[in-house]
Amino acid sequence: METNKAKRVEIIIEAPMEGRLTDALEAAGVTGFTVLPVLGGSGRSGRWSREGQVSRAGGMVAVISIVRPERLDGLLEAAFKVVNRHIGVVSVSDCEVLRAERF
Amino acid sequence: METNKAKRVEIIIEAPMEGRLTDALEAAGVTGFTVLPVLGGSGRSGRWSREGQVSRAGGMVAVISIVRPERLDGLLEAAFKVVNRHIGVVSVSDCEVLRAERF
Amino acid sequence: METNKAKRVEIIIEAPMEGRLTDALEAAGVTGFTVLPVLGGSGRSGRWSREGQVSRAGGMVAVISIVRPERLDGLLEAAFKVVNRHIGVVSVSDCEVLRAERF
Amino acid sequence: MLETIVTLAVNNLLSPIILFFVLGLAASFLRSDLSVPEAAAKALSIYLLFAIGFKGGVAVSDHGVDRMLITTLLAGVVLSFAIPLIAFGLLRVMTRLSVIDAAAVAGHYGSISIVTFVAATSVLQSQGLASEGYMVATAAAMEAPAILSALWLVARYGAVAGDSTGEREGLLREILLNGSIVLLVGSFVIGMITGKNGLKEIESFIVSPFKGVLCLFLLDMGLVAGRGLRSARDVLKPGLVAFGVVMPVLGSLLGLGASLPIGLSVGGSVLLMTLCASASYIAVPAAMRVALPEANPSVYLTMSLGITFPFNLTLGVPLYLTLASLAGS
Amino acid sequence: MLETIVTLAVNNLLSPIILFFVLGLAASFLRSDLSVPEAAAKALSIYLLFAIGFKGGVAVSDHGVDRMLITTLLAGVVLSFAIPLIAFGLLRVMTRLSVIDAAAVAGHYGSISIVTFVAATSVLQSQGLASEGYMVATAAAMEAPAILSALWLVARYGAVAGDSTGEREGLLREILLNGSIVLLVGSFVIGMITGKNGLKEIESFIVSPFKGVLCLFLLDMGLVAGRGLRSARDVLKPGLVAFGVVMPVLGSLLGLGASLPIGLSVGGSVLLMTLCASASYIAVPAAMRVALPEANPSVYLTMSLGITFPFNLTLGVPLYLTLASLAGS
Amino acid sequence: MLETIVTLAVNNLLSPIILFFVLGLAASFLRSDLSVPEAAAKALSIYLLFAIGFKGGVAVSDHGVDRMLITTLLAGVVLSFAIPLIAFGLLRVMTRLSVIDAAAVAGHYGSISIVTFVAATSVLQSQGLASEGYMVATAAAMEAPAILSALWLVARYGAVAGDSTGEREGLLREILLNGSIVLLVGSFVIGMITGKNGLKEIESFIVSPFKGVLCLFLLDMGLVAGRGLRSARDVLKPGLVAFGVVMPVLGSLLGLGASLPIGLSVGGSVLLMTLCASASYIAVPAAMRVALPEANPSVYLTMSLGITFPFNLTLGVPLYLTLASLAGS
Ligand SMILES: Nc1ncnc2c1ncn2[C@@H]1O[C@H](COP(=O)(O)O)[C@@H](O)[C@H]1O
Ligand SMILES: Nc1ncnc2c1ncn2[C@@H]1O[C@H](COP(=O)(O)O)[C@@H](O)[C@H]1O
Ligand SMILES: Nc1ncnc2c1ncn2[C@@H]1O[C@H](COP(=O)(O)O)[C@@H](O)[C@H]1O
Ligand code: NA
Ligand code: NA
Ligand code: NA
Repeated sequence: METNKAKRVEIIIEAPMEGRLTDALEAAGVTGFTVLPVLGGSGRSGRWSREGQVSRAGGMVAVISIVRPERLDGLLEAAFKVVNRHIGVVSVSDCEVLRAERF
Repeated sequence: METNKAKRVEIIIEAPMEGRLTDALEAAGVTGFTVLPVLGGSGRSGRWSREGQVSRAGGMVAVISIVRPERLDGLLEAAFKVVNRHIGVVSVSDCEVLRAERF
Repeated sequence: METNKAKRVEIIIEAPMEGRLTDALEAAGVTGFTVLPVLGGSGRSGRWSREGQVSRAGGMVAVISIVRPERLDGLLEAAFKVVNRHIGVVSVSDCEVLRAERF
Repeated sequence: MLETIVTLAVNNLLSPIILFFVLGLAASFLRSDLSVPEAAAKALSIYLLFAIGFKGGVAVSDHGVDRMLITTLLAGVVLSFAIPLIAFGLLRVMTRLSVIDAAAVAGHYGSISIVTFVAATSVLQSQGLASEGYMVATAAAMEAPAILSALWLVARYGAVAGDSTGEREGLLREILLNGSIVLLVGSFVIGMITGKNGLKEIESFIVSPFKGVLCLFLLDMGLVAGRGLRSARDVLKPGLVAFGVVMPVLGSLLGLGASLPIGLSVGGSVLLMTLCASASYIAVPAAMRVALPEANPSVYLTMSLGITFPFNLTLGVPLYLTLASLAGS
Repeated sequence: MLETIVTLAVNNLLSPIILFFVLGLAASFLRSDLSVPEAAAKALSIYLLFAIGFKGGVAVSDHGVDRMLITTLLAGVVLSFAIPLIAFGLLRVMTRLSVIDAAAVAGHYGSISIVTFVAATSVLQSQGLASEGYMVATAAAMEAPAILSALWLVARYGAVAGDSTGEREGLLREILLNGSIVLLVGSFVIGMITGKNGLKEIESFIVSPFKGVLCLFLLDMGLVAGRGLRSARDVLKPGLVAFGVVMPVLGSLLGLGASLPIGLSVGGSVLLMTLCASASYIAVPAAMRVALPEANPSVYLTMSLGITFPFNLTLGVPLYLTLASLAGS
Repeated sequence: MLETIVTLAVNNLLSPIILFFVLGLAASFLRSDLSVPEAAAKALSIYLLFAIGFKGGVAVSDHGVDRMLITTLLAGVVLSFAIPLIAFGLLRVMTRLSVIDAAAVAGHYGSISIVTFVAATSVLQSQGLASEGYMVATAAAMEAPAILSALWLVARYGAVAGDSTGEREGLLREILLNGSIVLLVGSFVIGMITGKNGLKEIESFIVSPFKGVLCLFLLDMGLVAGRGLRSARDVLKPGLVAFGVVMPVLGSLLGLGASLPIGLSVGGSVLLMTLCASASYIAVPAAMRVALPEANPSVYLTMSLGITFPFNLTLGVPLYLTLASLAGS
């Protein structure tokens, strides 16, 4: 199958910041992303779990965006501005996509 | 640790198509995959969120399958047939796996 | 944006083993990981789905950990010991991270 | 008569059920982060289907199965098949939707919205009007046929029929065995089997808290509808909005036309009218994603959940009640 | 006597509880997409444990703690330890399961299914039979010992004991502090402390809607059991199926044998018999995944949820009731 | 007087509500895997907000809006603005928290905990004490102002104000339209509109099962609080713990001081005191993550949920009740 090179960006960020992140992505011209729920995790600020939580404060989400390589920098800059002062992890990996015209 | 090369395929697809996709994967000899829930996202058809939804129509799922490189093409063809007319994103990245005999 | 090389490890493991795995990771000095819920999947032991399940026995979770390359081996060894006798998939891919000082 | 409608409509508008729907709408328009978790919303809908199915079945076991039941079911099936054809014609005239989008929307209007049905039941109750228990079964019977009509319309009007046979294979089974139909029919049958004794055992679960649960469910529907309306503003051309109000009234008249010869009670007529007037937002959208993926979901979801559902909930049901009362007297 | 069983069984089969279980089974056999979200299913099970624990505790606070309570608890613990040994022997004779699989299955039958217990309670209620409140505590006491027997069996029969000590370390605590045991025992103790006054405060939450919630829970169990049976067809060799029916009856007889010298009421005897007859599907499977990962989960889950649970629910409990009545009179 | 407090406190400690909180705490200290799914916990909190908002609104519609209502609301707003300033000063004296951490914690204490409020209501009920229905509205009015005070404190004391304007833009709207405020106020208004008739329709959903639901919710809060305490042990310096007990008492006195001139009933005073004494754990933490991300969440969450919440629940409310009774007589 014909595939094309792209970048897969995965941003794990605090739930209360989700809206700001996705707004920033859209403002940077990134219209494609998917939000996955996160159950819990651990980092420098210790372990946490979403079980039984009512507040959004304690939770995180994972935002995945697949973009053409040339769009990566714009995306990362937008993401960085939001994540900067906040808890969060941004990683990028290479991937190949089907139906590249969609990205 | 000894690891072996493999391919990680990630397919984000509408929830009502999940069964068709996984059936197609199995028909193509891919027996290993994992389905992750998706909270929301954005694409050419706009933003959506699963919150409060009762219908499966509005939701998506992420199907991850790790396969030996030689199985990739079969997998992608099977996936493409299902995804073809539908909303969905298919991406492939290289990975290394432990316990390669399982794939 | 400045990014640094890192490894992204994805471990899909039975829910009852989650605590043992994350304890082992922490014991091996890996303090950063994120746990994602899993809806269902298929493997050598057949298809399964979390819908309607009350017991944790039937479910799995995905644990994602991003580490500096030099920490990978320690992580994999720790993970292997836990996963060894159990159902589960361990895959590693290359990635680039922002804010590398965090890893 | 106008007075009655107005009084009814005002009373209806001030019922907790409607007000919670409005609260949900308002919250989403104001972009509040109020939301009901998906699992909770699904649990609420399971509760509603379980409760109304069971109560319907008990009512039938009480009054016995007769010819009217069969006739009403058949009428429902025929209406569900027929309404999409009318809706399709109207859409092609009133809007610029493509054949595929028009067929998809039409399919929604032939099928039914169970919450609208439940809301109508509770209006009837507050008016002290009884209705036939088997109207629940009619609701179930009307869910699926409209989908077939929509697919037929697409095939008939020569739009992309590019569906691989493999895909279509499982579709019919999927439609008929849709979770909400199975739960509704299953609970109905169990209600029929266990009758009043069964009801007594679970009454305090499915009868007394029912309206409160409905309020929460409508809060959620308001949130979802508002979110849909906000993100689909561009879709809402005037012709479409007009259709979203005209079609339910037209549908209700067809329902009334069917209920009179059958001899349904006024309450029963109102329910059949409401079924015809309402548009699906659970079963049909899911089927359309599989069968007509090219159809734009934001069109049909917005029409069904954002326009027609609120219309029926607020003005439609009181109107149908007035019409049925006039026709019945 | 046969007549009584038959009448009882038929009445039982036509109760809403059983019918909703059958609906769930049927829906999953027909491959309907009906499903209960995981979070909702867990919430239902939390409700059930909370309610029966609390009510049991109130009953004990009402009647006071006596020597019979202690004896019954002890009997339960002994039975939970012993039944797996018998089950293991039977499995080695009746089936071709490996040592590990046989031990894992045996562990399930020594432990208990709380829903079966609840269903039995509701059969007792409909027969107007009282039972000892502390039977709930007995249920809790019987959850864990069987797991230890299963592990002992594996060690004894020389199967892979490859478990690293690190892993086993936390296991015992994990088993004893399993969420369902803690909630059941905790609610029981709270019920004992607050007594009738406490019950009055939350009665309309845990008493009146109980049966309705149970119906929904059994619907879900039917769905899950059906899904399991469908995907584990190959596993179901005749010997295993036979074991799934023989073992509960055998267990119930052991339970009856223990209840007579203790002097339990007929209702209490039925409950102890049901506990012995039922097989775990929450606590033990999770423990087995950790402790005996080599055991095939589809074997023990299918046996417990797909064969023995429906058997107990439909025929088993009426049978145990008949036996206990005969023995008691 | 001491006797009264003690009796009250003991009775309170033995109520099912508290005991379930303790069960949750115990389960998490013992590292049981007992847990309530996130979706279920959110559904419970939606139910509680819906029920108390609605009942408050009905109470107001019953007694009419008067000047006291306005005064009380204003007093609440002023207290919510003022308390963080006091709390901040105290924290700087009693602890070594940084300016940012101290401001964040202070913001939590100015705002309110709705569950503490509900628990106080149920203590009042058991004492047969009435209270003003609009206290619910006061609760809602007190949620947000404290957050602004916290942000002002940070700006005033020159800590990193590095927030980009873009981020701050939406913050105020987000705070005021926070889901729990919208649901509480919305249900309150709907209760006011529909009044007693509305209540009658949904009474058996929001009144009778209320306390049982509250038990489950407190079980969950115990689990979450215990988990937080376990993982934040290092954070809990003696000064902080002392603050977590001193501050609520101080707050309650401020509340009492306000309630006397307004002329609130004893019940109303207790509720205002409880609002002042309690610390937010839903709205404020979420706002702080956005507005003051540098503040350490485990400090403010542990203080609010792990120290002050249990204190208020067990000893605080009985104390405030005693104080209000003394002041009122
Ligand atoms: N190295 C990592 N790999 C994966 N997830 C991480 C990592 N570091 C942090 N996280 C996630 O980000 C959250 C906050 O991290 P921290 O700011 O380090 O406390 C954690 O609870 C994890 O969910
Ligand atoms: N570039 C992308 N990266 C990640 N997810 C995407 C991307 N594009 C689309 N999606 C997901 O696929 C869904 C449908 O996309 P679309 O067909 O473009 O509307 C979106 O709502 C996202 O959840
Ligand atoms: N190749 C694979 N790719 C992705 N997930 C897998 C794969 N193999 C197994 N899994 C996951 O691991 C679970 C257990 O696998 P198994 O031990 O093969 O039955 C499956 O149900 C899947 O959720
Ligand atoms: Na219709
Ligand atoms: Na047993
Ligand atoms: Na306060």
